[in-house]
Amino acid sequence: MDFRLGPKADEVRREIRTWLAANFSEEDRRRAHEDGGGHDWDLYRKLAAEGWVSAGWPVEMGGGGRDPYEILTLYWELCKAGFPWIGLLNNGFIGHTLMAMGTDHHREHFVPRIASGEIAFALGYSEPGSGSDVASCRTMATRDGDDWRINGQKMWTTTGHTAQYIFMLTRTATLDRPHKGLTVFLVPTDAEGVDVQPVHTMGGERSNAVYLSNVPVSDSARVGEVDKGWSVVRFALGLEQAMGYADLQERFLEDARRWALAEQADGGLPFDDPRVREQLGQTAIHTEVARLLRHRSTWLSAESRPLGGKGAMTKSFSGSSYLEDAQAWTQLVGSAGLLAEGEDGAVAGGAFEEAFRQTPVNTIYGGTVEILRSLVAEVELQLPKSR
Amino acid sequence: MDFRLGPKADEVRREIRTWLAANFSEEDRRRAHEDGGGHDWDLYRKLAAEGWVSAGWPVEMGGGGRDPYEILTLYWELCKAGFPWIGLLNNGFIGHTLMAMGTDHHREHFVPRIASGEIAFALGYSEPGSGSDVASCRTMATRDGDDWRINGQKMWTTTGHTAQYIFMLTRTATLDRPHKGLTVFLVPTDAEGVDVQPVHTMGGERSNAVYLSNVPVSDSARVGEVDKGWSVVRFALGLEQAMGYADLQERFLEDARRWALAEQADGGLPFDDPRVREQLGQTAIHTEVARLLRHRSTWLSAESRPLGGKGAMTKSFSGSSYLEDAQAWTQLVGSAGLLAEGEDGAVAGGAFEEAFRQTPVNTIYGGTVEILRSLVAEVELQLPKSR
Amino acid sequence: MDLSLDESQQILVDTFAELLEQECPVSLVRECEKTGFSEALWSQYREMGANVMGLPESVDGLGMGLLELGLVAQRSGRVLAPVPFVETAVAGRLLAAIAPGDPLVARIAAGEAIVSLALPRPHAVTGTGSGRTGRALVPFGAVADAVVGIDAEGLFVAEDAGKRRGPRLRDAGSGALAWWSLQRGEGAAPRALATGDEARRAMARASAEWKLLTGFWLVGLAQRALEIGADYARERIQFGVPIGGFQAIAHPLAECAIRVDGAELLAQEAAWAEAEEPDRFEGLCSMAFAWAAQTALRTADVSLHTHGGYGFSEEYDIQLYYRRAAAVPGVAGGAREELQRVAELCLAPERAALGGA
Amino acid sequence: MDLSLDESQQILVDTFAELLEQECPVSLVRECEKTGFSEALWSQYREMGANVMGLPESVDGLGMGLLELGLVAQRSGRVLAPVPFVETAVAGRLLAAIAPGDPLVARIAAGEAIVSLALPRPHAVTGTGSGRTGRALVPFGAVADAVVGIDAEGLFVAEDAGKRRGPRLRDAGSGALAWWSLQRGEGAAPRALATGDEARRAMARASAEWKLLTGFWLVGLAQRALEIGADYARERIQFGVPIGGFQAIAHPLAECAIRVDGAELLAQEAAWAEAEEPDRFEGLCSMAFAWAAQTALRTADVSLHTHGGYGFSEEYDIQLYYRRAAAVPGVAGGAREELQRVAELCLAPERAALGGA
Repeated sequence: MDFRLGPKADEVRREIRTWLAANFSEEDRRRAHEDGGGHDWDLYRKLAAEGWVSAGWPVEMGGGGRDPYEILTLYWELCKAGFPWIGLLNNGFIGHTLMAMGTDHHREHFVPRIASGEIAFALGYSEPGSGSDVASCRTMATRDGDDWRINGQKMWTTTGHTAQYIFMLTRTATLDRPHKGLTVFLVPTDAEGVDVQPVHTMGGERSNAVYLSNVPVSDSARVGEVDKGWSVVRFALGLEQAMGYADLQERFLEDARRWALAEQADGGLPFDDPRVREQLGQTAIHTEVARLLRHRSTWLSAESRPLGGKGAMTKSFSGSSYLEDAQAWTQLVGSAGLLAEGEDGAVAGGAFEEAFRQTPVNTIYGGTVEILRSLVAEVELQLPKSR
Repeated sequence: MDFRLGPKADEVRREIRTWLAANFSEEDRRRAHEDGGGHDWDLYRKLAAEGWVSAGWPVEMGGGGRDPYEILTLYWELCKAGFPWIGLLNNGFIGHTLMAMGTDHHREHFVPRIASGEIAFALGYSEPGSGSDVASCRTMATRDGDDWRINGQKMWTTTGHTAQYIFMLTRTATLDRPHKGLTVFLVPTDAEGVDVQPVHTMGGERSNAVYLSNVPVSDSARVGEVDKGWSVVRFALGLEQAMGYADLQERFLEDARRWALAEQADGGLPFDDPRVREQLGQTAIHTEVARLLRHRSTWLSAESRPLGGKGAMTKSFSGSSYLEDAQAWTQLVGSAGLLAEGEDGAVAGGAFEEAFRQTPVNTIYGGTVEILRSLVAEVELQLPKSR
Repeated sequence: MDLSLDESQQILVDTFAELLEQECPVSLVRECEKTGFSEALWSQYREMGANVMGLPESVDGLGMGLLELGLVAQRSGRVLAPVPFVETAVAGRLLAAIAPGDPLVARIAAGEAIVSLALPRPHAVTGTGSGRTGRALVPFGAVADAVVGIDAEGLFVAEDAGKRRGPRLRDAGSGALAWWSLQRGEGAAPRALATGDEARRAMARASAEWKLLTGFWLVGLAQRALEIGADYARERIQFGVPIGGFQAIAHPLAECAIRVDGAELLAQEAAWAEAEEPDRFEGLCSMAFAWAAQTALRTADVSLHTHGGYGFSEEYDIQLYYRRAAAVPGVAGGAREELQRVAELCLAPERAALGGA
Repeated sequence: MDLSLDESQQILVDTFAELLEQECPVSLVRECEKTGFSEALWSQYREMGANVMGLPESVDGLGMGLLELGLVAQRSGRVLAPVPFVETAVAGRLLAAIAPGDPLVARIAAGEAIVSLALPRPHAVTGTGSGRTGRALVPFGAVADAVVGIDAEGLFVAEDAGKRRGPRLRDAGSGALAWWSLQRGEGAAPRALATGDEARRAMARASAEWKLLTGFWLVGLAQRALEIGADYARERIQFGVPIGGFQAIAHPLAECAIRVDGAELLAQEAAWAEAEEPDRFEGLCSMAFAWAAQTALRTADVSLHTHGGYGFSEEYDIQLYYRRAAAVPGVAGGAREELQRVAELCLAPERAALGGA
């Protein structure tokens, strides 16, 4: 066995850390944090100029041909550093999907422009009435000559206000068989009838609701066959799975550790309290397990082995253990631990307070833990579909 | 508001403690503990001679007319003392049920003999294929002239080997509507074709499986109408609910406290470790909440107010919090805490070890926590029937 | 045994329920997110006599008991009312008991002063208690005119808010939290109230009362959070059915319903014990506070999670409850720190240093 | 990165799987409930060379690495094999490294001696470590011929089992647990092996290896407990459907499946780190042990609960797993005590006293 990501990944870690040190200042970090939109065009284009946006795509498609361990490391370091990387992540998913399932037009017209940092995509799966039950999508795409008109509403379209396109699931046939009759389009955000409204969250992120009123979309913007959109979305969702938040957990652990080993006002170390040590030990284990599960997903993907329920395992474990830790720390550290970053007396740079507000969503988006546990039960334990 | 059980209950507590001190020796306790059968005829008959068996029945039925707080106190003290009280408990349920739903024959032939300590009843609801789904009962009662023949198998018939009768749920019509076609009989354990086999448990209890092969039962032993047995069983189960294990939790807390405040081999007190204090604090709260929920059930019953889902709440909370505490202590105290009572070096009289083995069943029998939570969700939160 | 409220208690509850439905819509709570305090609502509370409810009749108060005060706190918690009802009640009772002639008593009675407390030893780990560093995190400290504290010299009340009071702090959502400097050498000298055992006993008592009333407040929070979650679970359709029909949604909500009932009973028992089982009073207050804090966080978390992504959105109300469920009890050190007090007060009172709670 | 076993490792696993299917049916485990040890099975293990697997080739051992030893321990844990494989492997490696000429090394190699360890500082709360009271709870102590221990004077091995060995103790089910008296003044004098830092380093190392291999053992236990539960959930019908179709049954099992996978990866990583990331080795062993202990208990509990009342019945196998899931790790102080070591070794190694683990 070999638990190393390997020398190429180590090299990426060095490169990206060097790049971040030179191009991503503490002020940039704070601005990204306050903005919460997850994407910054200036920073993003600098990253694209270095080839990082398309780093994981095949060389023959103009990508960097980096292996999955290198991409894991790229994402890990950007995320830990607080870089606004959601746009990068989405564009990675969409680029892969267009290369695998798109038309020549998509590959020629969109893929190079993603790689160069010219354009970005947001994801448009969720709707007000369609969350866990993605296939219950009600946003309608109807024929308009050779082209289409879209009407409906999308929800949780993060980066929708900065991206030029939304990778959007729509319904093109009736609802009686939910997984049939879905079609995916690349919808321009500057098209007539598109209205992007901010949705602010408890965790400080800014997402969007997107209202679609008779939006004209060309048939060339269609991805995959008409009424066969479910397989396109499954492919893109599969890429999104299997990651989890081990990078954020690692940063949280480092913050908690630093605080626990620093002298307090009364001269004591929090680390000397066995409850603090117990919680640190538990957090360290959760972080290591989340990291290992993510590495395993990456390894399976690098080896082209079937992922089974193991992507769902990664996200389910990471999301729920991070939330559990954040709440346990919150209940242990009291008021000072709940002061926000920058407030007089805040401990650990506000890490406990921020994790408390941010972690609940990790058990929700990209598939709730309930959906993921049902999947694990069915795929890994061969239990019946659980209701 | 008044949180006291009242002077009559206080008097019962004094009486029963005095009685236990005189009649229930440490050797009796140990014998009952090793036997695990939950019933001891000698001790039981002494209790009956003092009128305790029928203490909670109405005076006009020959009972003691004690109020629910007095009966709660009686049970509480017997249980905490380690008295083998399952027979008493069952007979209380069955006596009430026969008085409410039985025939004159039952009231004349059985009730006084229960009160005098002459006979005892075991409960026969569960079957190998019928646990949470009580109504899926498959033990058949078929007509034999005016009387009946019973064939099938019962499971978890605790005290079935010492009781003269089993209060037994049978099927008298086809299975297509599970809650219809059930009938209850009082089946003598010495009848031809009854075979009682021991079932030993991890917790040290001895229960029974009962095999019924063409067992003749008189129609006069039928309780309630033919095919209307479900309501009879619901009545008896309702009496069983709403108790929980707060008495056992209180004893466990006292054992843990005594250990934590006693000097160890190295001269230290476990209490000086904040983890021990945290766990003691949590156990104390769980115990108090379990006690309050049980007192509330008792108060509702004393006031003839509707119980709603509050009986289910009592048992669900008590069973799951007691198990949670037992496992948390087990993980904290290490090996010495897992030595059984009487072993060299055992701590807290083996209380941690015993609770570890005994508590899982409290989340199962008399209604699993899953069944109870579904009930609470439906009745108290008006949620749909949960699948 | 009687677990029902009497008629006057029920009237009190109904009165406040009605007031708060009118005067404390969730929009008010949102408006006050940046200050944690509504002067307008507090003025409504004062009109209802809320500031004098806890004061004895001898100083023109209404002389209500802790159960009555708790019922008002519970209704306040349901709607997250941004007012220092609990602090004023507890500080008022403390002052009236130990220094009935202190000018602050009259000012509280007249509705002219907000008085809060610097809780002693709120946290062993992060050391934010007044005794350690000369300053303390004070609930509603950002709007308080005076703060009662304790140090090695004894119990005192510090005014001179202009010098001592820090700005309102941003945290997960506890209200108008602020640091108060309680150094004796700074600003106007604090007024001594008591010394030695008398001081420690008075502060232990006040601390227990604050925890009890805050426990009631958190029970109210949890009850409302549960309703919000159950309502959503009945209405939200996924996979063609209300999500409340899925055990993964229904069972956690049911478990919360059980714990919330337990938390309410425990707070009521503690309030009742003041007069009826005084030896258990402080221990029960500690239990009631710790359990209410655990239950409020768990319930708000389960309810938030029931909402899926919407729970996370600022537009939905449940996130207001979730944040306060952790932040409000944090002021006294949080749920886990309180378990230490439970163990000491309930299981080894001889080891619990007098006044240390 | 390569997370697969190589061919020889797979053969080792298959070989032991086959042996144990034949030689360690659950009926054997039941027969040994009163002794915690099967001489017959241990003799089969010896025939497979299990007693020399961990010894270096220089002393006629097979020189296998910790991963290989872990794989055997994992298969053993699956079937709850009542044999001192882990103890013998760890004690043998310790002795061969520090005192290769000690006669016990040859006796282990010849299959003539069972050697176990008195783990240092197994519990801060209940004080059962050898350093404190002159006696220690020793895993498989009831059948051990010798025990390696450490005290203020250094590392030693105590034989004279007739005088030092207590009777097999009844506990929740850890095996042949017994007290060993390790007073130097009693019986034949223990043989000194090392002193000072060398002694502490050797014992810390052995302790880490014991935890790692026991972690593998518990991973095996958890994997089998999960299978038993999932099998039951697929087969058991209530309300007309398999109970595995209820989320309240399926989701906890799924959550266990995830944790068990994590526990296996963590144990494998720790074994791999011995050679490849030696600075992280002891910390990872501690993590692997703590997480395996937590996971084994949770999984056995969920599986037992899945069985309803039958899980509780002695006739069903799952209760055998449940009891050992707590008892086996208890010997080293239990899961929560180990979290202290994790914090020290992984996050503040400079504060972890050398050899204190």
